[in-house]
Amino acid sequence: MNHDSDMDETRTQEPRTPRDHPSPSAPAQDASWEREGKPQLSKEDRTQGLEPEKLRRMMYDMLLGRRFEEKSAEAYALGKIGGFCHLYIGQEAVAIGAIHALRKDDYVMTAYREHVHALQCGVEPNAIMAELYGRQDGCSGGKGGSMHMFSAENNYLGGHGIVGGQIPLALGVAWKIKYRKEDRVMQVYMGEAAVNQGAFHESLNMAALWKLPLIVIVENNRFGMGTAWERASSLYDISQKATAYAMPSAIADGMDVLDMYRVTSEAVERARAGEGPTLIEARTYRFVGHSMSDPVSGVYRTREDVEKEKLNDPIRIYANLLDDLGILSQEELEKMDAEVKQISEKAADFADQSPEPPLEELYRDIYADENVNGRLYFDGRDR
Amino acid sequence: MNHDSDMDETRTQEPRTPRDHPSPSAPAQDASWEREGKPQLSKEDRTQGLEPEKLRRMMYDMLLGRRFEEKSAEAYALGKIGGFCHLYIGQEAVAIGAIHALRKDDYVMTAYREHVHALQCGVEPNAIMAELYGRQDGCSGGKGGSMHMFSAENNYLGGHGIVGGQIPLALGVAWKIKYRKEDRVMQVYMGEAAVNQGAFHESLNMAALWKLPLIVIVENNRFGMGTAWERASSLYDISQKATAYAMPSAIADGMDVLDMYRVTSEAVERARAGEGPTLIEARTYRFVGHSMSDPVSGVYRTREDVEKEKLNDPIRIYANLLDDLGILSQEELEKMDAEVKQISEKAADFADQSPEPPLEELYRDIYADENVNGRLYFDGRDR
Amino acid sequence: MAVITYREALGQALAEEMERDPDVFLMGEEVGVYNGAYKVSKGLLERFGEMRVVDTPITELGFAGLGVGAAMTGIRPVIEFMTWNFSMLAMDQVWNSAAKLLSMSAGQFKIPVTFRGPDGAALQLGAQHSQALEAIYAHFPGLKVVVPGTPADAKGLLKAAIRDDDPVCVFEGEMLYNLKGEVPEDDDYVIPLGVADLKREGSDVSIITHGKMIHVALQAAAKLEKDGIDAEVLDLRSLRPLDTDAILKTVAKTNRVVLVEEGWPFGGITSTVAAIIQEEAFDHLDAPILRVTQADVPMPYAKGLEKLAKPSAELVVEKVNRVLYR
Amino acid sequence: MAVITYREALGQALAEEMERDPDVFLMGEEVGVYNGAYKVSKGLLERFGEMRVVDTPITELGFAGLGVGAAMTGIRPVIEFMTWNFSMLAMDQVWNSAAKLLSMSAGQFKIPVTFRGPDGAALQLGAQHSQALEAIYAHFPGLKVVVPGTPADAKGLLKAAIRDDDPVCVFEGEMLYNLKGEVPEDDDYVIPLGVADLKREGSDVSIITHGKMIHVALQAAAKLEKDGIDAEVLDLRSLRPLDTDAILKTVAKTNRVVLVEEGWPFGGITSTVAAIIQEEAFDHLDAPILRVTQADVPMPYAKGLEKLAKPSAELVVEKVNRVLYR
Ligand SMILES: Cc1ncc(C[n+]2csc(CCOP(=O)(O)OP(=O)(O)O)c2C)c(N)n1
Ligand SMILES: Cc1ncc(C[n+]2csc(CCOP(=O)(O)OP(=O)(O)O)c2C)c(N)n1
Ligand SMILES: [Mg+2]
Ligand SMILES: [Mg+2]
Repeated sequence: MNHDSDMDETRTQEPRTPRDHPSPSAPAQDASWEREGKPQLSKEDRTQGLEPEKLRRMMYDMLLGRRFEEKSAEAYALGKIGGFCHLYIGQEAVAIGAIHALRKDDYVMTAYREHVHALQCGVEPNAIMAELYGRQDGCSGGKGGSMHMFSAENNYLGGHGIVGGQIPLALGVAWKIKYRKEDRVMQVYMGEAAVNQGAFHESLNMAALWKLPLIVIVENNRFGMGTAWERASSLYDISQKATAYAMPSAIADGMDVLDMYRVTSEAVERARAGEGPTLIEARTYRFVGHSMSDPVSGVYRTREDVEKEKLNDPIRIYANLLDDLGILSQEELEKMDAEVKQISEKAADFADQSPEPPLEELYRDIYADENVNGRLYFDGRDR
Repeated sequence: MNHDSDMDETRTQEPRTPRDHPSPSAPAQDASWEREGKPQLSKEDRTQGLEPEKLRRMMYDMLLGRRFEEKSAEAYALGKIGGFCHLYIGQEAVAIGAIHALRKDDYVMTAYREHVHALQCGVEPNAIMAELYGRQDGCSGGKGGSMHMFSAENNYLGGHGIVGGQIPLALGVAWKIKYRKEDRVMQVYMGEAAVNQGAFHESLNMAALWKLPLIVIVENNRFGMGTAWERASSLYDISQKATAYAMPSAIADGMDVLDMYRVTSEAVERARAGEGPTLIEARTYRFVGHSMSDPVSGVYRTREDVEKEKLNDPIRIYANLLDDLGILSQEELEKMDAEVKQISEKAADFADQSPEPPLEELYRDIYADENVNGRLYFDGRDR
Repeated sequence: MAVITYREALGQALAEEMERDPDVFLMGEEVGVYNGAYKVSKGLLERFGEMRVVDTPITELGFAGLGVGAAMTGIRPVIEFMTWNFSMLAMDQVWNSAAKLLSMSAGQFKIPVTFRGPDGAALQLGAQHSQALEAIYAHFPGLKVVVPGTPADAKGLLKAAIRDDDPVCVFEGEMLYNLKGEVPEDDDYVIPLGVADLKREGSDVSIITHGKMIHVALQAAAKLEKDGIDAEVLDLRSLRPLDTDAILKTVAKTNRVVLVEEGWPFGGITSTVAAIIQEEAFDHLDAPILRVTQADVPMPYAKGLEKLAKPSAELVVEKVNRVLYR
Repeated sequence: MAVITYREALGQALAEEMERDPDVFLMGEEVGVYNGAYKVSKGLLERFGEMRVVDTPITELGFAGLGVGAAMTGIRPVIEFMTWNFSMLAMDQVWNSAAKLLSMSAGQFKIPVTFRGPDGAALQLGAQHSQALEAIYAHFPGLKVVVPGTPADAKGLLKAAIRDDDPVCVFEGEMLYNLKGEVPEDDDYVIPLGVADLKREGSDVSIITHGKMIHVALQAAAKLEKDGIDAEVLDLRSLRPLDTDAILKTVAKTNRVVLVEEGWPFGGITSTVAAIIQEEAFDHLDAPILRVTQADVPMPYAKGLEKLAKPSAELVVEKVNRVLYR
């Protein structure tokens, strides 16, 4: 697949008509699936009239995400980072394109594959890396780790480890926006495997019923751990699941940051206009293992599969486009790359120097206030 | 609405195309909603070539259900029956038509509005009434009550009180049928409000994914307690929710026992042929309150609403048809009615005379066997 | 003070707090048009409108999570479970989200949500509808748990729960809704969480309990009085925080303890309180601490069996006699 | 006897029981193609095929219920929770269906389902992935609960669980999977549920525990030995049924007790065992029963905090010294 020469256009946003005979499993036979139905646009039109500055910024953000996570992987291998650690490498265009369609006061929430979402919301690379290291200067004070980053000041709402668990929470935030009559939207991300959870279904129904400003972005990277989507769902097309809730939906090319931007922008506009939620299926691919302990390829997909998908690297696709359009030259790109690499290095240094949380932290922030009228803890706090 | 003069035909069983602009709430403005799309059939064709004996049996079964429950309501008013008690009055055509499409070795499971399902599966009226009375001869030994009837010998699998809770259980039974390569099907019932539960979604996906012989019958009586369906779901047409699972579905007229029979028969055939599950939306109405403590009409529906719907009494509709076809005269019907009334009376007498479960029963059947290797109970069994 | 029912006291608490703070809203099944399955929210929809008294689809997991997410971003949901039995579907959101978000975010996100609803067995509702679940909620650090047993406590504790910045679970007694009692009319009548209440003073034995069971304990105390035994009845009211001072005080006074709870014994409230007392007041105990709980079985439907399965004043009396070695 | 890992012991138990009984099958997330998230089911898909080793969508509530329904009609599912943390989504099916169907049907439907998976904290997985949940399962009558701490126990108890006609929850130790030990090769090596095991004999104090914590207890015992203290370590192995005889025997022998568990203290296993001991062996106790549990907080991610939050041999030694009044 070669996106550079693609012409695209926004896909239908209204509920789509399912195929007459939906085939329960229609796995991609080759990498061209994300083009299916993606209209052809000229290179110029793909940029949607965005300022070169913004277009370059998207490049910068994707590169930073990539380099930052590569650095994290290194630190993980050195034992500096513990626990589970899920990288986003290959999927960067999804969150970066979609979050570029937001304003600073909009909210974002996601699952455990979250470093890039946090970065994109404005959380400092230093604070994210320190969190990965479990240090005091981490964005969750070292208490959350890779899966539970938070930043109230950036409206970044985490960081959730139970598959599908963030969806009802995000529904609640969207409810709050409506309740307080705020001009904001709530973006919630999940892997495609979360779509099978009851939480997804219950939440989408309520979001649509009450027309809440919720933008549901399914990052369909085709696998939930080692389970291919077609082995987990009787319907292949996730965007069509929106019909069950009379909710508008769209497929976005999750390897194309501009396509993500465009599709999400429409959803955001609808949400702001009080027209309710949208389900976006972002078709993407993870170039790395599920988590650090999972090999890149193995029993559930071959090395060749991954190599083939890597031809669609969202960063390369976008770099080529910007180069062709004369917005970002190869040289400028390399300079940018050096810059984000340095930021990542510095973040690791910062994290290394940040202290471990002091042991008194153990009983802090369990409750909002330490209730003096009785015992809140039952171990006598004997540590 | 007057069904007698209707001509009907089986509706599409393949996944239906949702409307272009699904309207989130399309409540029935009048009672004609269940006719929408119901093809016209001659009276003769409505009987699907069934033997007069079977046609009369359906009448008998509906009448028995009605009279039995009227008797139960009486007993409840006298304090003979305790707890929650949910009557099926108005909805009889649904379970009776659908269970007539089964063989004796097929399975049935439902929620808490279950007396008629149990009856129809062959559980003795005496045993059901004794269960309602909480007596030893009850079909659950008095331990289950109105919401938890069971009959292993009749493949009647209960009787479940958590809204939606029976759906995964039924999925498991359907799985067992496939696992053991049995020539059986599993029929599971639920109220329309259960459709919003995550359990529904998770189960339908697995049933479709694995092509299990599961027949999902949604008894859409338009209210979950006091909540009208259109206030609980963003999509009005339940049958269309099947598109999310690439599952065949149909709407059946839940006030027409023969329509229920026909639609269900097709689903049963498909299940037996190994073609997997079907979702059936049975459009019906409850003529009584949600449970014995809920008035028939009140804040959520008017007396006039109910009176209007009662014109569609499934028993009267069917009685007229059988009369017109010369299969069951008014006189024969009255004889039949006397008979089922007597059965209901006798069941009440039987229940009255059945002993309370002895107090030793308290610790019986908590575990399959009383494990001698340690304490299973933690109250010292000091009662 | 007005004499009102437990149900009305809860309704008052809701109305007053909604009046006081526009960020407080009530959400759950049938709370609006239907006025609440148990009529606790009667009249609130009319008074506060559809955004503040919200009927939900039957989706416990979904709307419990909604409450947590809304609380996370600053409003104060009161989430009603029609009964706590149905909360089993929502536990993931209560235990994995509500109880942990403050800690995981190192204090960035407070979760001022209240979960409430009737708890425990009513009459002949069968195994799935007759469970007292406060013990497994109190198991989880990050949550607070209160169990009012009287109309006044119902009002004061629910108001405190709504004003509290942590997730608080309020376990109401399904059988108490019609109970009448004096209730202060003060808009700021708030009972601080974590303060037990001596429902009866006595000197011979301490009966420690909570919720609906205080009435069983008081009945037992009345019976015992006829036998010349003077029982003290301590109502915990709040399980997390737990008023250990009050517990240790009554133990030091009577030296004999019977614990009573509506739920099951394994991992119940009584087992925790017994473990605490024997640890912290070992030398004050003149007899083993005995417990009365629900029979350790799923609740049967039949009237007689159900009665037998529930804790009774007779069982309490029997255990009291045993701790008095009579 | 072969020396194999805890993981292999579980795999053997599964394979042997599947070989023995065609009605036994394994279902859960990633159990097949991926060979199990923790590789417990390695090779089973290849050996037994797709109907007997079944990968599910991520739908804990759905497939747990599937297991119960299948068991209800006569086959014997083994349902794997990738970890017990995720079982919070499925509790309704385990507690309201599996635990109650036999009783509600007056014995008509046995539920021979096994739920299993890793439990408790591993290393730095954070609050949502680090919970020891056996206590809240053991709360519910109708369930059986076992917690193997060694490879041999893992095999023997899992086999017993699968053969049992009741729902049995098997809590495996995520940190134990690589632990090696001798395991009998006998196909019928089954450890009856409800039989505790003395992991170390001693005379000065009884440390009573289960699961992963037996290793902490044994470490503490080794340290204490250097101080001349001879600790007995009783491994409960099974929580429901609970081997009260073995508990009372060791208490009668040493008269001093420290209880250890991985989970939280409120409503935990240790609180129940403490309540039972003080009730049934009051006169045998020379000191209050002390407990060591996880710190009563959601598990923090940072390495040092996590370590501090977990029960440790040091804490056990400290409490032993206290019950010995040293
Ligand atoms: C409720 C629950 N079940 C299981 C898990 C274990 N688990 C973590 S990630 C994952 C796969 C999720 O896949 P997907 O939603 O597609 O997201 P991706 O990892 O591909 O981003 C699983 C099974 C979990 N965290 N929560
Ligand atoms: C999980 C759960 N939530 C709530 C309830 C209380 N409840 C019992 S029946 C009911 C309404 C169900 O309506 P529907 O599914 O349409 O069935 P119907 O009563 O109309 O037959 C509710 C809310 C319950 N039993 N279980
Ligand atoms: Mg995925
Ligand atoms: Mg209904």
